[in-house]
Amino acid sequence: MITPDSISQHGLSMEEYEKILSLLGRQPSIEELGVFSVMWSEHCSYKNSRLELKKFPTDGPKVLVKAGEENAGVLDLGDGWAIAFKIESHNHPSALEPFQGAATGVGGIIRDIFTMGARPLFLMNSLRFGSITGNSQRAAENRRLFAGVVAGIGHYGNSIGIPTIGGEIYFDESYHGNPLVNAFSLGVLKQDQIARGAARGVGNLIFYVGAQTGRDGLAGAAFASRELTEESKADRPAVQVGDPFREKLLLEACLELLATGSVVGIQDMGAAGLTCSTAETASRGGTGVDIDLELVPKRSDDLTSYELLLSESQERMLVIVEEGKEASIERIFKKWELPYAFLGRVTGDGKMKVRRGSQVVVDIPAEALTQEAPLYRREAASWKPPAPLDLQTVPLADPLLVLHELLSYPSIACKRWVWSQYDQTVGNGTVVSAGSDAAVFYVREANKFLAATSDCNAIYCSLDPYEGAKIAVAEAARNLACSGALPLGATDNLNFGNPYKPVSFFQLRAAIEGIAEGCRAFDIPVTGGNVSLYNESPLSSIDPTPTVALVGFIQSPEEITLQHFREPGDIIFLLGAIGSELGGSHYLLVSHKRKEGLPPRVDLGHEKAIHDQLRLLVRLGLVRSAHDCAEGGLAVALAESCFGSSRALSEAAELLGATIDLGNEDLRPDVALFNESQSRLLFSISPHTLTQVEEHLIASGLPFTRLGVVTREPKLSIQLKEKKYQWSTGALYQSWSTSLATIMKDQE
Amino acid sequence: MRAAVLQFPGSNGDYDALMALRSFPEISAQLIWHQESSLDTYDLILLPGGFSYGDYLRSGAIARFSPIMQAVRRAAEEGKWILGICNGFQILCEAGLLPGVLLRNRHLLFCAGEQIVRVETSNTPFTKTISPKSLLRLPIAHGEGCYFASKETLKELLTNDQVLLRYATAQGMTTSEANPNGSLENIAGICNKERNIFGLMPHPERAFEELLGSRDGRKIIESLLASLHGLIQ
Amino acid sequence: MKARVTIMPQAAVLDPAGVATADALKHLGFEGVRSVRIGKSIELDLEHATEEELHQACRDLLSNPIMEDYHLEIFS
Amino acid sequence: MKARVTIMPQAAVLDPAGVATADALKHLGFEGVRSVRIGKSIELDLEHATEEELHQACRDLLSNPIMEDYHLEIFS
Ligand SMILES: Nc1ncnc2c1ncn2[C@@H]1O[C@H](COP(=O)(O)OP(=O)(O)O)[C@@H](O)[C@H]1O
Ligand SMILES: [Mg+2]
Repeated sequence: MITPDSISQHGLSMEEYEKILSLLGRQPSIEELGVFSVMWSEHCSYKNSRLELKKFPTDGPKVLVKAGEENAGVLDLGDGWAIAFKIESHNHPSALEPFQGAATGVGGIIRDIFTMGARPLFLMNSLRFGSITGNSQRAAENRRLFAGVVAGIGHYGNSIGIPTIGGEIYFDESYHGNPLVNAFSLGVLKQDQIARGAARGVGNLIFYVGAQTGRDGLAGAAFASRELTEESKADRPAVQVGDPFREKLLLEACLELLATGSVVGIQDMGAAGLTCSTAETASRGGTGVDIDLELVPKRSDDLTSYELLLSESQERMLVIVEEGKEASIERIFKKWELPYAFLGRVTGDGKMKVRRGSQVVVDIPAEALTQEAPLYRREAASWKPPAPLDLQTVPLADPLLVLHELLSYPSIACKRWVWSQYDQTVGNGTVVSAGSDAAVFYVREANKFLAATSDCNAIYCSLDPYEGAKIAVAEAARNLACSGALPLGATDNLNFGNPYKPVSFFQLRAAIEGIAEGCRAFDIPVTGGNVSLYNESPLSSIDPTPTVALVGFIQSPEEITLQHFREPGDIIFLLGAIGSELGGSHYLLVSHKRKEGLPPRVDLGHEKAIHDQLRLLVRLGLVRSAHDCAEGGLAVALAESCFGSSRALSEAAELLGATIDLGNEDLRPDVALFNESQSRLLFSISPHTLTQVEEHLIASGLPFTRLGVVTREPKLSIQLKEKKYQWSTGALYQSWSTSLATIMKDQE
Repeated sequence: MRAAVLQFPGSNGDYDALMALRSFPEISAQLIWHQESSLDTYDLILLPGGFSYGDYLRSGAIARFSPIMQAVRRAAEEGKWILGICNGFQILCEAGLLPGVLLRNRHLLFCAGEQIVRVETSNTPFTKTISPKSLLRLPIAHGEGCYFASKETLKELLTNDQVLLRYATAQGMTTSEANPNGSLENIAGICNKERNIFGLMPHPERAFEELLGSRDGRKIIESLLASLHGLIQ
Repeated sequence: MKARVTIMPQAAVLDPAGVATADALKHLGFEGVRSVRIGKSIELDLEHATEEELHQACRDLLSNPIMEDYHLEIFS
Repeated sequence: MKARVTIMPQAAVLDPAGVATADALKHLGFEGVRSVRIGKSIELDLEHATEEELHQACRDLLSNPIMEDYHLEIFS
């Protein structure tokens, strides 16, 4: 019996229930109610965000599959090759069980890529945790989550043999109790082999392949679309456990299946499992499906129809096979020792029909679940910009200490403790992995070089979501430029609080508009992404975190550029202005415990001109190193450039120094050294090309400063008017490189 | 030289190994599925890295029962060269073709990065053309790479000059800081008494071109090629 | 005092290691393998601890209560 | 038939997880932690198998005699 209680337990509103009644013309069964509830959840239907997502630019000459059409967008890579990439969140499962939550997040995004027919080539991840420093219970809890998430990501990627080559991690109190775990994957495929998630051809066969169904993550999609409360922790479903071994078999089997040409449609069973995959394939194919739950491979026989429909067991796929071709398909399932079953057929009546033996348990028009899902435009709070920072209220901290504090602050410190747990080199394509601005990967089969990065400064977004989101795109593009790459496309993960809170909805809308603006400025399409709402810690919503991952193209291996200074005597330039904006800066946060002010502004046209100028110099072979200025400003960027790429695990990094003169800038030293104004990057050149480089820079009309020179002596010295600040790069390196490992050693 | 790269369910270094071997014009290399039963036509049998059968019970424990392992055993007895990399090393130990075991890394974390290893002896076909004490830069990536053997076994290994590689610093010192996983005496790779089976934790197949950061992995294959010529002459 | 804690994955939770081992046993010729579950066995040797303290340790440290059940035996 | 196999690392073998757990217990306030050893507990549910066959499986597959000892209990 359907009661008001069961309706609200399913996260459906009364109006939504009315709509179900009118769509069906009768009362739904409990199974049908479950099906509607997950299909109309935020996670599957994007009911609170879809109208806003339409603002993204999604077209472009290179777009082969657009955002929203399939599991992941596909872009033309040239010469008949294409790439599929996407980012996806697993925030709530990771809050409950960090290791498995993160691991299954990685497993999910890998499936989204090979569902497109692409072989996944590499992974990245974007993570946020509460503060991990200190002896408090909270810090210990955040360390536990951090350690578990990193180990879980490593476990899945390392086992399946896909290298994890980049990402980003920030720590901030706003994520206490609600960490963010966003995983990215990119794969390569032949353009004529793009697989579709559609059930086409009446009479074709529907196969289930992969792990057996259990009670895992029951109604997880609905769960992810709610706030985490103490109660939700109590009524939680069985924790999903990832099985990378099974997924590896599934991956190889699916690519082999798709190569036969007998598969007309394929869809992973992710959120809302069997329900979502059948409803979506039918809806995309304009067809219906008729399946029998009795045939589903099960872990235990007492699973109810409701549970079978809504289970989120991992490592499962739905495959639609051309009638008559089943023998060749089954041979592949058997070779890879995968459980499989023939569940039913594609029908022409547009219905999602599910039987259990002879009994019909679900009979719903597929379009009712997808096309007819409710769409809302929530109320957005009105907004006024934060007050600009009053510098008078900021006491001048000693820059000599501040630089050490910033470099050892976990968000800025070296992330080796993390990436040494990730296999970065399996696959023989990793050219530059974690530790420089963007990761660079050689797609051997296509003979192309790609760069990838993900970025989001959530402090900026919390102070000004529109400007902050624009900056996320600008910064990602800047990282690509510093690696020698031209942006190709974007994928985004929108991590926000409860959309019913007007402030959260405003943030979501403004961030989408900011990303859209940013992507238009760089002339790149958004090829897909993910929305994660209801990210609430016990205290409040998380800082809005619209993570942007960009993929770029590098024309030739000679143009791959690293952030580290190369040779003593090389000349260092700053491209862009010296800047003066301290609002929302890490200096303010770390040294003054203040998260306030107006974050830096970005002029996207100017930003792009800066990138184009750098790329021009790179193309001419003039750039020896390039690094963007981000958190911690110029001083941090300079220090990091001195650190050299430390290669072997047992080998100290080669340290260089730099002698810098900022001239007669009339700025407070903290402002000059640590401001986070945008559109700035450092690069170094060989002295004999100086005139050539300067001619180019002058001709560009862009602001630039010749800052100084790289030195063999490992000292960073910065002259500002008559005052000189000097640090030992060895000591700076010590602060930066040992911080995370030291904090994590105190774990437990 | 004819080389077979074995593929177990869960192997993931198979294509890397194939690619590395095929970068030598004088090698013809092929993938061999674990269900096959013959390896008669090959000079070198390579067990690649990965996580065969999920490495679930113990790394390599389930793979050693694969049908192809009978053929590996026969090939070993015939004196053919067998090279086990990472998970391949673990399988060879589990199968008893190499002494000892690989335990979970001492610090309990997976560890990946570039590692320096010191070559300890030239007295094997795998290291014939590498002078002892020379250093190689090779990637590592493993969670269970801590080599362990009983006192007696270790003594035998040392007496018979069976330790081929040790983890070392850039100066060639085998210090504990240079040891990424806590392995006994910094051992990174060993051979059997007959010297035709070599197991190592680092990944030479990921270090075969400048683009990937190191070419040092080639030296092992070059050694084998030189040894092969020695055999034929 | 000596104690042993046996920690097993909860019935509803997937145990990939158990599944792989069950398959391996079948390959080895065992027929009718219905299930294999793999957990941990922890042997503790302590100077002193109350039973309640040990239960506490089982819940807080040794097992992961959202996925595992534990069983405590105290020997002396 | 149901059986349980308990597999423990041999005394001479490093058990870093056991050491780490012992340290964590000390942090939790347990005094006089003499040792913690962590092994596996495997529950088998089979249609039929002889005791000898099970011992065989323990030796060949479930444990590695170089580093582990096993203990087999058969329940029914
Ligand atoms: N923030 C976003 N920006 C652009 N596209 C999005 C975003 N969120 C979701 N999409 C697109 O909507 C489609 C459905 O996504 P999703 O429901 O997350 O798929 P899945 O269930 O496979 O994870 C995908 O094509 C995805 O890329
Ligand atoms: Mg999907």
